[in-house]
Amino acid sequence: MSAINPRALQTSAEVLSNKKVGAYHHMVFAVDGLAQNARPGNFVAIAVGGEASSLVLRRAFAIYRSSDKGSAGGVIELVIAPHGQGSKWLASREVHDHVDMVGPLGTSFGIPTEPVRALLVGGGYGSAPLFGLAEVLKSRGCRVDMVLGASTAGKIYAPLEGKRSVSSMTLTTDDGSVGIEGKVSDALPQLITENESEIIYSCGPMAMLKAIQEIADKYKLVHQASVEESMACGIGVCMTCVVPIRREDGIVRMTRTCIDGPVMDGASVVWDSNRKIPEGTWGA
Amino acid sequence: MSAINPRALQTSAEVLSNKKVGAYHHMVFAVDGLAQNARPGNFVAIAVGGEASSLVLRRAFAIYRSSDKGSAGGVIELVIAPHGQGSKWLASREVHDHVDMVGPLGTSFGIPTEPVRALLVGGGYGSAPLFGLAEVLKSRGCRVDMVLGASTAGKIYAPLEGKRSVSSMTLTTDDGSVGIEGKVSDALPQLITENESEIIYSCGPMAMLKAIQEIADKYKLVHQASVEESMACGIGVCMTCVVPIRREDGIVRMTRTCIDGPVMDGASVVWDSNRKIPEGTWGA
Amino acid sequence: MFNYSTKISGTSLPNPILTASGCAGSGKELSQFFALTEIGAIVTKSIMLKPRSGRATPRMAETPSGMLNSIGLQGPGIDLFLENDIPWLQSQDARIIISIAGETVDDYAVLARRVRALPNVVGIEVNISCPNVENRGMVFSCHPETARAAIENVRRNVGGDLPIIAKLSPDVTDIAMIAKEVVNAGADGLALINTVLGMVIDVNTMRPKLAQKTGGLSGPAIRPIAVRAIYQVHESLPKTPIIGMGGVATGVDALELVLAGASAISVGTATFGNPTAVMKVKDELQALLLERGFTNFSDAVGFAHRPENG
Amino acid sequence: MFNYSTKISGTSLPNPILTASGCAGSGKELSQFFALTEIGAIVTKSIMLKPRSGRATPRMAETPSGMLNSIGLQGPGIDLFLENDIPWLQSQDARIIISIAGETVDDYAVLARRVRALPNVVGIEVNISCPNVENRGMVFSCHPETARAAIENVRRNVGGDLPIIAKLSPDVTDIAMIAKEVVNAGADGLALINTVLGMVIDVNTMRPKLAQKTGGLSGPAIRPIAVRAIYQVHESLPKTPIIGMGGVATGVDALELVLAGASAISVGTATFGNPTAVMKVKDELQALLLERGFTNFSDAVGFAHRPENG
Ligand SMILES: Cc1cc2nc3c(=O)[nH]c(=O)nc-3n(C[C@H](O)[C@H](O)[C@H](O)COP(=O)(O)OP(=O)(O)OC[C@H]3O[C@@H](n4cnc5c(N)ncnc54)[C@H](O)[C@@H]3O)c2cc1C
Ligand SMILES: Cc1cc2nc3c(=O)[nH]c(=O)nc-3n(C[C@H](O)[C@H](O)[C@H](O)COP(=O)(O)OP(=O)(O)OC[C@H]3O[C@@H](n4cnc5c(N)ncnc54)[C@H](O)[C@@H]3O)c2cc1C
Ligand SMILES: Cc1cc2nc3c(=O)[nH]c(=O)nc-3n(C[C@H](O)[C@H](O)[C@H](O)COP(=O)(O)O)c2cc1C
Ligand SMILES: Cc1cc2nc3c(=O)[nH]c(=O)nc-3n(C[C@H](O)[C@H](O)[C@H](O)COP(=O)(O)O)c2cc1C
Ligand code: FES
Ligand code: FES
Repeated sequence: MSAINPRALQTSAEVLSNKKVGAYHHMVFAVDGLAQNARPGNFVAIAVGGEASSLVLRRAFAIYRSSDKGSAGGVIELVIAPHGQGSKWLASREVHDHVDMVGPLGTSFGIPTEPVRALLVGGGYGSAPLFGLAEVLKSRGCRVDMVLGASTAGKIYAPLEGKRSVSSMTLTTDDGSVGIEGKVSDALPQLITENESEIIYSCGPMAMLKAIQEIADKYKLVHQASVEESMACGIGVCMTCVVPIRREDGIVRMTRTCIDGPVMDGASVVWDSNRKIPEGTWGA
Repeated sequence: MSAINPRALQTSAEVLSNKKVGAYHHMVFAVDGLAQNARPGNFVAIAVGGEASSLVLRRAFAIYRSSDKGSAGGVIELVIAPHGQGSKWLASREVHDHVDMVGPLGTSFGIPTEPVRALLVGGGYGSAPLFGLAEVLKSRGCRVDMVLGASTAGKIYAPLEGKRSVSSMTLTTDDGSVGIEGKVSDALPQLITENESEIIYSCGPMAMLKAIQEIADKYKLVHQASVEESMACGIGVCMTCVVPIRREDGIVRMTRTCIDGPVMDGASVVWDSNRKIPEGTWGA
Repeated sequence: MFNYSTKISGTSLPNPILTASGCAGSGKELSQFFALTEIGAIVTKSIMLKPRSGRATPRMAETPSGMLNSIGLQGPGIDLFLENDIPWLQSQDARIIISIAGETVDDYAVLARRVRALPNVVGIEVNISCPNVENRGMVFSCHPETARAAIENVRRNVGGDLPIIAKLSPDVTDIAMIAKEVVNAGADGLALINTVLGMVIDVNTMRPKLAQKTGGLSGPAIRPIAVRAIYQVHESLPKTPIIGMGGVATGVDALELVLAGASAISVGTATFGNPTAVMKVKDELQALLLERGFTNFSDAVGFAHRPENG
Repeated sequence: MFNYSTKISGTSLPNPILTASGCAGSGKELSQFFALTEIGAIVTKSIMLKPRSGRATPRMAETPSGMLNSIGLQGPGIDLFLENDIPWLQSQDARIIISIAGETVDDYAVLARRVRALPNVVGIEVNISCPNVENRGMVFSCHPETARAAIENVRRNVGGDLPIIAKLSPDVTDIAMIAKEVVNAGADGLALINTVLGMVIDVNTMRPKLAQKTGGLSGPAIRPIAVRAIYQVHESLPKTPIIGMGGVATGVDALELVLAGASAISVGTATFGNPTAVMKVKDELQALLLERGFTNFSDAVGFAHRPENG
């Protein structure tokens, strides 16, 4: 067994349910053994478009929840934002349809060995992997506060059952249609102070993650960020999904977010590298 | 209104029914006004593969039956052989799905002004347009004999209700699984003699049509053949679907089978022209 | 008010959406689906001196997101074309760009003289992406000398007002160099791109699927090649108007080519999949430009070339 | 008994299915999905002298039936590559074809010396479809002189047994001419084709989508171009083994390239869509060949070239 993608399986996953929730589709798949090794932060890669598809690349989706118990065998749940051709195709699959799925892939959120006070920050569908994380953290005795942001109310994914594991839930929207009007990052300083947060876990658009890192730096907090770069393969063979990461040896290397991510140490990421390469960066 | 494609409309056709019949799918579509001008021999051109399709060309299908009365409004029936990606996609459409359809297209079978003794010859799904033709001929007082051939029994499309309009029905199969063992052309001479046929109408693979033309020549019969050339557009703009036709001025011209066909005077076709151009042929 | 008009050298068109040569029949076939006056112009199939049978069938093969064709310029020849096709288009009030194609450098001169002064003809597209029978069938536009010679022959025979548009093949090492060559030879504009040379093998007969073996690849598959060619050529010749084409089926596709530098868009293969594709592209492109705040189509031409902080 | 083995000059492989350079990571990534010994050989990403960051992101754009990439040969450089990647592949018993890429003609000589005598290395693929920094970034294989010079430099440094395979760009006017040039310069085989230069413009930012502007087009969209290039080159150099690639995702696709003249098949982009694509191609191709009555894979190579009545 390889050291890379060690737990990944390829399976024909059956759609068990597909429900519209706000702007998103909550989908449940029967995946056999694939669920078994899934940890919060991992993702799956799905082939889209069907038999005669012109879409040749897989699409990555964060695992919202997974379970390998229950009568349906292994089950994976995803939250899909119908956006372009691939996600729209996926969101329009019906119960009993099958899709080709590879997973679990990528790194997972690091779980502290001791109980800590964790702040979970999600943007849009970026909340998806945070609920599974919250459950694990809570089961380890952590305090979990969550803040979710989006442009508008319908784009906040925060199902009731997901809220069970959090001590507090704050919402922000750009248009003020629910919660605080503004960005999640606007809400962070006060939340960090009030909840005495010790670690930030985040998932969402790169601009949001960068803003969070600046706050984490200021408050000297560890920040585990789940980044989202365009991925062609999801399994580490194409080198399209890289971000510049300052490694322990001090050298910045273009690093695959599908293998060494999506969950990365926010402090190691050279943010704001879109369309440029930081000076002195090396290959992988 | 143009002189070319004068009756063609483009519509989003709804699947009303899709039933497997032997090797084929019998499909019914609600097509509004498109059915109104359909005559036996016409075809429709359908976009295949859905939103993210890699299949950029339409597929042509002979109209099996059409009706513009009834509660469903205009209705078109097709007989689909699931063969490659396009036809398989179409055959797997479900009730209420929509497909983009253009039609009716092409020439139709010429109907004699006086009652004649007609022999209708179909190969495989080539029988589809013949049943509508048989009804029209019968309503004009013609005697209609039909012979249908295929490689094997399951590939003969001859529904019970279609047989109403024919005086005799002969089947041939290459493997002898139903009817006479052999090709339709083997059965023709005897049928022509017995039924005193005066005109042949045919639809099927090019090799079959060619063999029928030889028999028609021998018995000095008019032969209206519905040919099947690869079509990219179905509306006369691409010039891919041509066959060499000897026109009245004696000059052979590469002639579009989607506009001047699919029903053509068999005697005017320069058969056996696959992969070569007859000497002295002109453009259109 | 949105100004959708565009200029190809001396010619103004009410909108920039055209048919692609060889993909709109004689015009009659499409006129059942929309009025030809609705589009900027109809580009005719490439017409040659003599009637031509074209290539043997099979002449086409579908490919992933594209198709191969080897029609081989089937057509009635210039005489019958001027007798039948052009008068009909004129009777429809269509704006016409005549595409001409030669077998020899001289053919281009003769054809140019025949088409240079006809009502409703607003441009000549010179298809030099076709085989030169005097030189081992090598494609005119693949070599600077023959590309130049063909265009010079047209230029010598056509006065100043009627734009001469050279249509280039992408099957070259350096398309910007060929573009410069033909502009120096007198072309007022460029048409980019013709089809890409390809082949499909039929795995059942185990021979090339097309009777002619090779054919021209068109459709969405080649769009990235078209965008690149247009971008490169617009970069080196920013003042030369370009008719862009290659895999345009939607307004988004057209916008890509316009941003890369196309002043007009020809829709080819998409018409085979959808008889009203040209109208769809016209409507969608206008809506996209409006959404992006453009009030003049021409402001969007080459907009992707603006400086990083522009 | 079906004989699936193939020969690339001096090297015999148990089957003709390979990965494509730059599309299989270091091998480790795929070994989770199948044993690397199952395929003919693994072709490594093109390795250069020094560590290289590659290009800025975005580095990729999906296109109809294809994708653009501008990875820009990101890699650890030859030292770390020989220290880490190669020993791991050797430990797996994988057959290895090392792909090398230079920035200068001299780089090729240096790289050739570093890789010419390594256990399990069964061939050198010389990627000359990359920019020559000494000559305005022009691609080596787009010009006969630089293509020849790079291959000569490898030939001078590699003994007779290890096949030298020149990988060519399709972005040229005459690929058969370039192929002859590099074979005359000492290449034992050819790899056809590298990606086709393309561009995508993001209609939201209204700029080229890739940070690098242009990128290489790969995937099924370019398969007809690959088949044509392989057919043309096999026709003019029937004895030179060709590693064919370009849009192969199924056994049918592979069969097309084999019939056109490929002695081996690299699977690239298809692996991104399906981690087990190489195995799928291997199994399907074998089944198709058996169905068609072939008992030796090698009899199918170039079979589409047989005379009309053959
Ligand atoms: C690690 C990871 C986790 C993700 N999790 C989710 C999730 O839980 N739910 C969800 O709805 N989506 C998620 N995405 C985004 C998803 O993979 C698709 O990119 C998105 O659905 C758009 O694809 P499309 O085909 O609809 O759009 P298109 O615009 O047609 O996509 C074209 C190409 O661009 C890429 N692309 C487009 N947008 C993005 C984006 N925002 N990020 C990365 N690549 C992009 C696509 O992957 C595709 O290759 C995730 C992406 C990554 C990398
Ligand atoms: C006038 C006409 C009438 C037709 N009527 C029927 C009908 O009633 N029922 C039916 O099942 N099919 C009919 N066909 C064939 C049909 O149009 C498709 O060609 C066939 O379904 C195969 O398409 P595919 O996508 O499944 O196969 P693919 O092999 O994937 O097709 C690839 C390309 O080749 C062309 N092609 C493949 N086989 C044929 C063929 N036999 N004839 C012409 N072009 C071909 C396709 O149109 C397509 O462009 C008719 C064709 C024509 C021209
Ligand atoms: C069937 C067919 C016939 C064509 N005939 C011509 C022609 O006669 N003259 C010409 O200049 N280009 C011809 N072309 C090329 C198109 O005009 C166009 O340049 C090319 O197809 C790319 O555009 P598209 O992808 O929109 O089709 C033809 C293309 C096709 C598909
Ligand atoms: C992401 C990516 C990276 C590539 N890197 C290399 C490389 O390092 N060296 C090389 O010779 N070719 C490289 N190629 C080209 C492929 O090896 C192959 O020639 C091309 O992609 C066509 O095959 P395909 O359509 O199967 O991908 C790369 C292609 C892709 C898509
Ligand atoms: S997505 Fe291919 S290497 Fe990460
Ligand atoms: S199918 Fe296009 S002209 Fe007949």
